[in-house]
Amino acid sequence: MKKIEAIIRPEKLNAVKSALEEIGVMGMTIYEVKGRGEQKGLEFTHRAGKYRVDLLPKIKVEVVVDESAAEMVISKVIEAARTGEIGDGKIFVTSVEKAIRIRTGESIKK
Amino acid sequence: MKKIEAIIRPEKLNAVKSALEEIGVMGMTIYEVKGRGEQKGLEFTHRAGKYRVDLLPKIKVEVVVDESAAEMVISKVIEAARTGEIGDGKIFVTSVEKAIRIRTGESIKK
Amino acid sequence: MKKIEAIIRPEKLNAVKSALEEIGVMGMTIYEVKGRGEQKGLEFTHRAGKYRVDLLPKIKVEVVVDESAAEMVISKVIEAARTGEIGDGKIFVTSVEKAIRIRTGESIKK
Amino acid sequence: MSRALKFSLVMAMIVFAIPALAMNASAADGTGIDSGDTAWIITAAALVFMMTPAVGFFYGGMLRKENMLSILGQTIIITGLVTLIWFLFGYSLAFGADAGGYGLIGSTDYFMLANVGQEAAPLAGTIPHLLFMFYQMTFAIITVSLIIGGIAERMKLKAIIAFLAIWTCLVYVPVAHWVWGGGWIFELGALDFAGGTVVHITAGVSVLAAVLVLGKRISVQNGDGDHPHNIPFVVLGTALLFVGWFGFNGGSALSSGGLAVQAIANTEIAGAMGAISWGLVSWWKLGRPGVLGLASGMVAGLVAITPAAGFVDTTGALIIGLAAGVICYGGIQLRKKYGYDDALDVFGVHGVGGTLGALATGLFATTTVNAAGADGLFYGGGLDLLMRQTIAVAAVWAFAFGVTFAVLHIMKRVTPLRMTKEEERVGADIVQHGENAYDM
Amino acid sequence: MSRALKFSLVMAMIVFAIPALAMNASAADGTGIDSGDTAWIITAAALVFMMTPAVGFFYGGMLRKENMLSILGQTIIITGLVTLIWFLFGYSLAFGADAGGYGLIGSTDYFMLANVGQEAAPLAGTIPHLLFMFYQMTFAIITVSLIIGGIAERMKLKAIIAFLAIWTCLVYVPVAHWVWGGGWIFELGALDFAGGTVVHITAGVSVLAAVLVLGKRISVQNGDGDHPHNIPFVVLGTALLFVGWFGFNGGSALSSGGLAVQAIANTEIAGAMGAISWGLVSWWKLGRPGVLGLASGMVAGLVAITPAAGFVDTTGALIIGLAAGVICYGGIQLRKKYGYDDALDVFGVHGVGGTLGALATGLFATTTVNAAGADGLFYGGGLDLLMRQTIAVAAVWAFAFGVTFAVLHIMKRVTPLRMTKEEERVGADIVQHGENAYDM
Amino acid sequence: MSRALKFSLVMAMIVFAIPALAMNASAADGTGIDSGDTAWIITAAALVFMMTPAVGFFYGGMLRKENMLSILGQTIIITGLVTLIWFLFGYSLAFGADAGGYGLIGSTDYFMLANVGQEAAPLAGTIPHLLFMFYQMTFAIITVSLIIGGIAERMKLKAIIAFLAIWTCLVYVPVAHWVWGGGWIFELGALDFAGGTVVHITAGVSVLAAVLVLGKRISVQNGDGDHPHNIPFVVLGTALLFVGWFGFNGGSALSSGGLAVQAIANTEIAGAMGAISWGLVSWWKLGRPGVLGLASGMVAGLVAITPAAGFVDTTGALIIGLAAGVICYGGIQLRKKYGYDDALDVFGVHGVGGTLGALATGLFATTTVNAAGADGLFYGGGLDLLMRQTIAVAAVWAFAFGVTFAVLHIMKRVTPLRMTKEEERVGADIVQHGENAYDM
Ligand SMILES: Nc1ncnc2c1ncn2[C@@H]1O[C@H](COP(=O)(O)OP(=O)(O)O)[C@@H](O)[C@H]1O
Ligand SMILES: Nc1ncnc2c1ncn2[C@@H]1O[C@H](COP(=O)(O)OP(=O)(O)O)[C@@H](O)[C@H]1O
Ligand SMILES: Nc1ncnc2c1ncn2[C@@H]1O[C@H](COP(=O)(O)OP(=O)(O)O)[C@@H](O)[C@H]1O
Repeated sequence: MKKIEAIIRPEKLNAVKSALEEIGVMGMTIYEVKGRGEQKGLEFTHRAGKYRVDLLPKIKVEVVVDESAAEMVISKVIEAARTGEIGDGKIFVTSVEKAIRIRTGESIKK
Repeated sequence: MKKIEAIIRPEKLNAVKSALEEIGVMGMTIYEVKGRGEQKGLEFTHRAGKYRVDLLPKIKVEVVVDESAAEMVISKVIEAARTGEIGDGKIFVTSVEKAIRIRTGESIKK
Repeated sequence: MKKIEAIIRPEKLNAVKSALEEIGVMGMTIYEVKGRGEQKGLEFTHRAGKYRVDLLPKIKVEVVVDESAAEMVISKVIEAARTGEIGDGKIFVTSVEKAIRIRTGESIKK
Repeated sequence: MSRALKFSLVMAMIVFAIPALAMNASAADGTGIDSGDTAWIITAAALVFMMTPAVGFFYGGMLRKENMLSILGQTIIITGLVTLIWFLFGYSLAFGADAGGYGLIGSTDYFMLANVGQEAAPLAGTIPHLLFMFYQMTFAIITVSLIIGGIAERMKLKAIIAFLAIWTCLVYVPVAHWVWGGGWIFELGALDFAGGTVVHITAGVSVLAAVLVLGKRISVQNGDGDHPHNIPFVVLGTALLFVGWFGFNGGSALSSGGLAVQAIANTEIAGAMGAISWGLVSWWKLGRPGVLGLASGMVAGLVAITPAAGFVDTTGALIIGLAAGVICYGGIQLRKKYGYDDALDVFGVHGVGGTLGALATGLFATTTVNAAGADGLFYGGGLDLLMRQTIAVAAVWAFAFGVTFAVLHIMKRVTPLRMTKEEERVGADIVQHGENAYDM
Repeated sequence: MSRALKFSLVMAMIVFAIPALAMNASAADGTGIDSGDTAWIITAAALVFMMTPAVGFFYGGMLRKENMLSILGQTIIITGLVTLIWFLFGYSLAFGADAGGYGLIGSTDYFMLANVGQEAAPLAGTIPHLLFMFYQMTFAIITVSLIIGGIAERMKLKAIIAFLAIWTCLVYVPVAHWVWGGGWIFELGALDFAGGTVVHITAGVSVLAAVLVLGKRISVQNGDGDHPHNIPFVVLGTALLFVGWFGFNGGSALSSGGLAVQAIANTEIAGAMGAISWGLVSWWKLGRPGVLGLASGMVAGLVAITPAAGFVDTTGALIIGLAAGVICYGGIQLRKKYGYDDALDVFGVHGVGGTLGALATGLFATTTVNAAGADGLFYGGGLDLLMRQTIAVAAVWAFAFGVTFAVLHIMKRVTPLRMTKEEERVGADIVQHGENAYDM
Repeated sequence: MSRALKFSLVMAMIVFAIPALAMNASAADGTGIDSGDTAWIITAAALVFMMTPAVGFFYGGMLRKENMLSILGQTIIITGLVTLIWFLFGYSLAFGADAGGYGLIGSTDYFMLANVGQEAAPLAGTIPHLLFMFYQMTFAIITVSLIIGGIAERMKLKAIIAFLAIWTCLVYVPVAHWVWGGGWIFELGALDFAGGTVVHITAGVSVLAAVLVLGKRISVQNGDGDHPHNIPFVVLGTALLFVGWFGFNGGSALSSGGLAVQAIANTEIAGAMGAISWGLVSWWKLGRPGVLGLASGMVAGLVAITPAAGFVDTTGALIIGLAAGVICYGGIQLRKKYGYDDALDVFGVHGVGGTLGALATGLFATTTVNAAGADGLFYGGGLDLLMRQTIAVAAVWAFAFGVTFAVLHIMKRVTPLRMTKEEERVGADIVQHGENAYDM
């Protein structure tokens, strides 16, 4: 199975969720993270001036799916999370050796 | 080494911690996440009605252990975290290429 | 590509960030986690006594880089995050199969 | 209603409502200012002033965290804006002697607070005029602040500011004159002790008009509206509102004594009963009493008692409070039924609750409690008072709705009212203020 | 104590405690109501009312976040519940003329607040009766609210509501009558200025009884009890409590003047000294003064000065405050030693602190401060007052403990008192209210 | 200024500022205590007391979360510390009769509050002496609390405590005596209604001196200083400060009546205008009005009106408020320009704003508002008052700066003032108190 980790803009979470629902992917885990990439932060206002925050709030959506579904998930996420501006985020794919459902104790195949 | 990521009910954290202590596993990292799976959310009360939250608070317990200990850890976690109801969570196992102790800079073999 | 996950002391984040900037590594994702390792927690004061918290706030810095840069990143992180005391943290290295930039949809090679 | 009747009403108010105190003061010195009355009304004004940030926490906690600061920031901006308007001409047009005798608007006598000083207030003879002005100003500020909860999470900041400035001038100031400043509703003899019509109906009904013009938030369009991010802040806001309401209703006696105390006891009882009945309804309907609901029930009870506080007895207050919890619970269902996007149910709670209270005054008012009031239907007064209350309610409803609807429609042609979709998703805090509420 | 003595005590109180004011008022008009006294007691009542949500934040911040709302929600429910009880019969049974002359319970004269209006209060001649009733009601509400901190994180909501309703009727109302309403402790001549016995001992000791019946929380059974989730909220609660306490102690003079001021100055001094001594003890014992400890020290000082506030001078207040910080610090050790699960140390702080204050009144009281009081052991009064204080304390301890213990034992047979283990782990917010405090 | 002039000033103050009230009271009874005046000043003192925790939230929210508790804890410690100092000798040295007639320090008459009781206060004849003492104590507490925002996030707790204790004795107490206690600035005839020099200049300028001695925080050295962790708490603090300021400025009339009301209306107007002008400047400069800026503007307006509140009319207040928003915005730029590390701009807001207000009093004061005041430059008074104001400002600047600088330099030789680098990185909450603010 594959673990797909997509780091996206927080305001895109709902769009990504809906996009995945469309293809029947319900299971997911969400992390509130902070990130920096090519988008080198954002300017915030202070009392009487600005300051730069280089770590911006991001959301990581983590979905573990069968290998066969991975490409589909990736393209759906890209479609939903893209604005075309710097800061859209990254997707990382890793391999999961085993997935187990705690409720039953059995391994998940699909 | 293996990385075992268990996504569990928040109220089960203490039980899981104790279960792992029993087999001598002290090292772990905890994430507060939100998740959705077969348990499709929960109903919350609002001022004068209900609303559904489909992403529920979960805890991810991450333990990196030697391959030999992995099975033991998994079965202990399942035992401690299971209620038998939908929403008990999942365990994902991945392979870790290298683990290093920052304090000493040396690789951990186990 | 490699994913380097460093679990460090929160107060060391700025130092690690600067150290990585020095070698041109800007991209990173930060998680606020809690952890326990050989450092078996800390004593906190309560109203009229102490209590032990065994899960301490930690920061996980996650950097995905080209294999060639991995060693450099690891040694930089160790250098910046080390105090020599128990609780300095761990680094875990895993393999990333694919990394994609959402903005463009293309795979990242370097 | 004849001039003569009006005159006697005013006299009655002066003679009965604050007799002991007036005597007390005049006995003591020549200015007529009473130190005890002044002490209480200063305190009351400070309490009402506190209600504006309180409403910020009450509202803000119910929104998602990306819009928390926009609400808090707006309460500060409103404090500045309304203070300026009130100083320049608002107070004068609301509480200056009626211009032309049509009962529609006040005079220019007090522009820039000219002639408003430390001497006794024309409408409250035992406290300084400046205090009466300030006390009324805190009402104007909180009323305008109530609105932002309904239209939350979608408007551009500049449009909000322009709208609220216009609204203060075209809705609040005239209605305050009509009801309290000697205008036509005052003459009519309709009763509004502390602002059922002036405050809660104007704000609640205007929100209804506003959201019809503005349309729904993107999140609500996607069926994803309610995400209270910090319910403890909602409870904090409720607590400060409740305490503030003692100043709001109790201070409306404009003196320290039996009438103020009656209003305060009624206020507490109605607020507490609103929580009970709302809690029971939601226990029955939802299986559990939510804390958000309990807090909303308190506010509903407080809203409903506002116009009645100084005219009904404690049993009346108990019944009004209990009714408010149930009826405002129902008021919120209206939104669900008709699908307008009143984000924090300003209409459902303040519009509906204010209307309930104004009409209930026609039922429960009794002259045993306040000789300057009247007897309602249940206290031997027949339908007379109820009719007057109904006319006042209908007029203020129509006026507030109409003006707000028209103003926003005209504004819409001149300038974009709403943020872009993208901005709405990101949230007003970053977009309008360049800040995140929390970095924790 | 003879009827005659009682009579002269009452007279002394009326004649000495508020003489100037009474004169002032009666000079001015016929009703006897003084605008300045009324202004202050209204304000004081509002401040005491604010203590209930304040205690919600003080307690809630010390719990884990999964139980925050349950505490805040309970403060709202208690406000509703006790208001209703007080309105219906509570006030009457506590402050109505003694029924039968046994000094045990009041009469039914004021049921549904009949005969409680804007005229002067029988027990406080310069303020309206309705204000006296309301002021006393805020005391009942806050006292009941104190209890929930001790029994937190385990009971079913329905059981909590039933228990607190019964407790209000069977413990608070009688003890209020005994001490303040003209009952037997009043007759005895024991002094309790603002509620050492009536408020703090009843609440604190009842918690002790309650947790013995209820047993420990699952988390504590697993050795994992203390997880304050939001200490800034604890400090916020402390701050609002402290300010509220000025109304609590200062308002207990039932007038505005020297006595109120004495009580307030003493209150501030004792609260501040409690923080210092608690801070020093924990610095010494733990190596650092925790902020939770500093806040608790303030509360301990405030609790201990409560019964003494209007009877001791500022030096007495200083000593009582310093002692409170040390002794209540010790009070908390009792829990650790004996292992009962008083979640937020209501017994350790309020039970112990209230007892300390009540006894210290027997040591430090002086008639130079309050002619209606008495002289304590250190001020030339001998053991007389100390004896009376001891009797009052012992009686209220026994009564509160016994009734609470019995009530909960009986309830236990009829209905389950505790949540299931699973529910306790999930937390009361979700289980009882269907809400999470934060979504951040 | 001659003794005679001084005498007539004092007499004028007594005769004009509180005439009606004095009459009222004296008409009524022999003690001179007025129940209305007492009611208001008790309330005012409670409000000022609340400003200390308020400043804790205002400051703490602007820091990173690892230092939140240290600020809140310090406000508690300061409350204890200053109460003790004030009780033992502080009040006596500040407000006791001038020792030796040099106008430098008060006498020892009131050591341990001897002779400070329920009788009328020497400096305020219609309220109890104990109330005057308590009211002044709340000023001392809040002034010392202002300082901790500037030196935040770096000092050792023991050093902070020692420094603040010394500062209270060597700076606050003398300056309070000079300006309000009958000392040389009082004699000079400089006006300071509620503490432009005594409170804001002493605190603001001392912070400037302190940070020069202490040096920058590690985080600022690394160019990483500003991380407000909880802006809603900043707004909460601002709201409570604003309400508290009504007590601060309004209570400084030391009576309930026209003058108190004038001060309060001016306070509201200036605070509101400060928010507007600061908001506009930052909109213009930064493209958006931040909520932190809006809140800071309010505080700037409040600071600036403080010395003028009881001497100027509402138009004067409006102008001073508008000016404060702009000038204090500029005050903060100073820090950026000169690079000293005044963490929360205590100098930029309080130092600069207090100076602005003190000088503006020389421009806008008018005897039509307060006969005991004087006429400023714009109200026909010529340069006379402005000169006196300038002398007072300059003297207090020099004194506060010099003493603070010297004290910290000496302390530095005796004991380490700063935490270690490592400790600073970890944050004061864990290091000094062993606590985390949040566990969420
Ligand atoms: N090399 C990396 N390792 C880990 N996380 C990264 C890396 N690069 C980017 N990220 C994460 O992705 C987010 C978006 O990346 P960014 O470079 O800003 O977007 P874009 O790809 O559109 O330029 C970052 O905030 C960070 O959380
Ligand atoms: N495919 C998945 N990818 C990532 N996380 C998942 C996935 N499925 C489930 N999870 C995580 O596991 C949690 C529990 O899953 P759920 O399906 O509700 O439990 P159960 O396996 O008992 O039915 C979810 O809330 C989510 O965080
Ligand atoms: N086996 C492990 N699996 C997952 N996380 C671990 C493991 N061991 C340590 N950690 C993480 O690393 C952090 C620091 O580890 P610790 O053992 O305290 O430091 P040190 O290596 O200096 O002794 C822990 O708080 C935890 O978050």
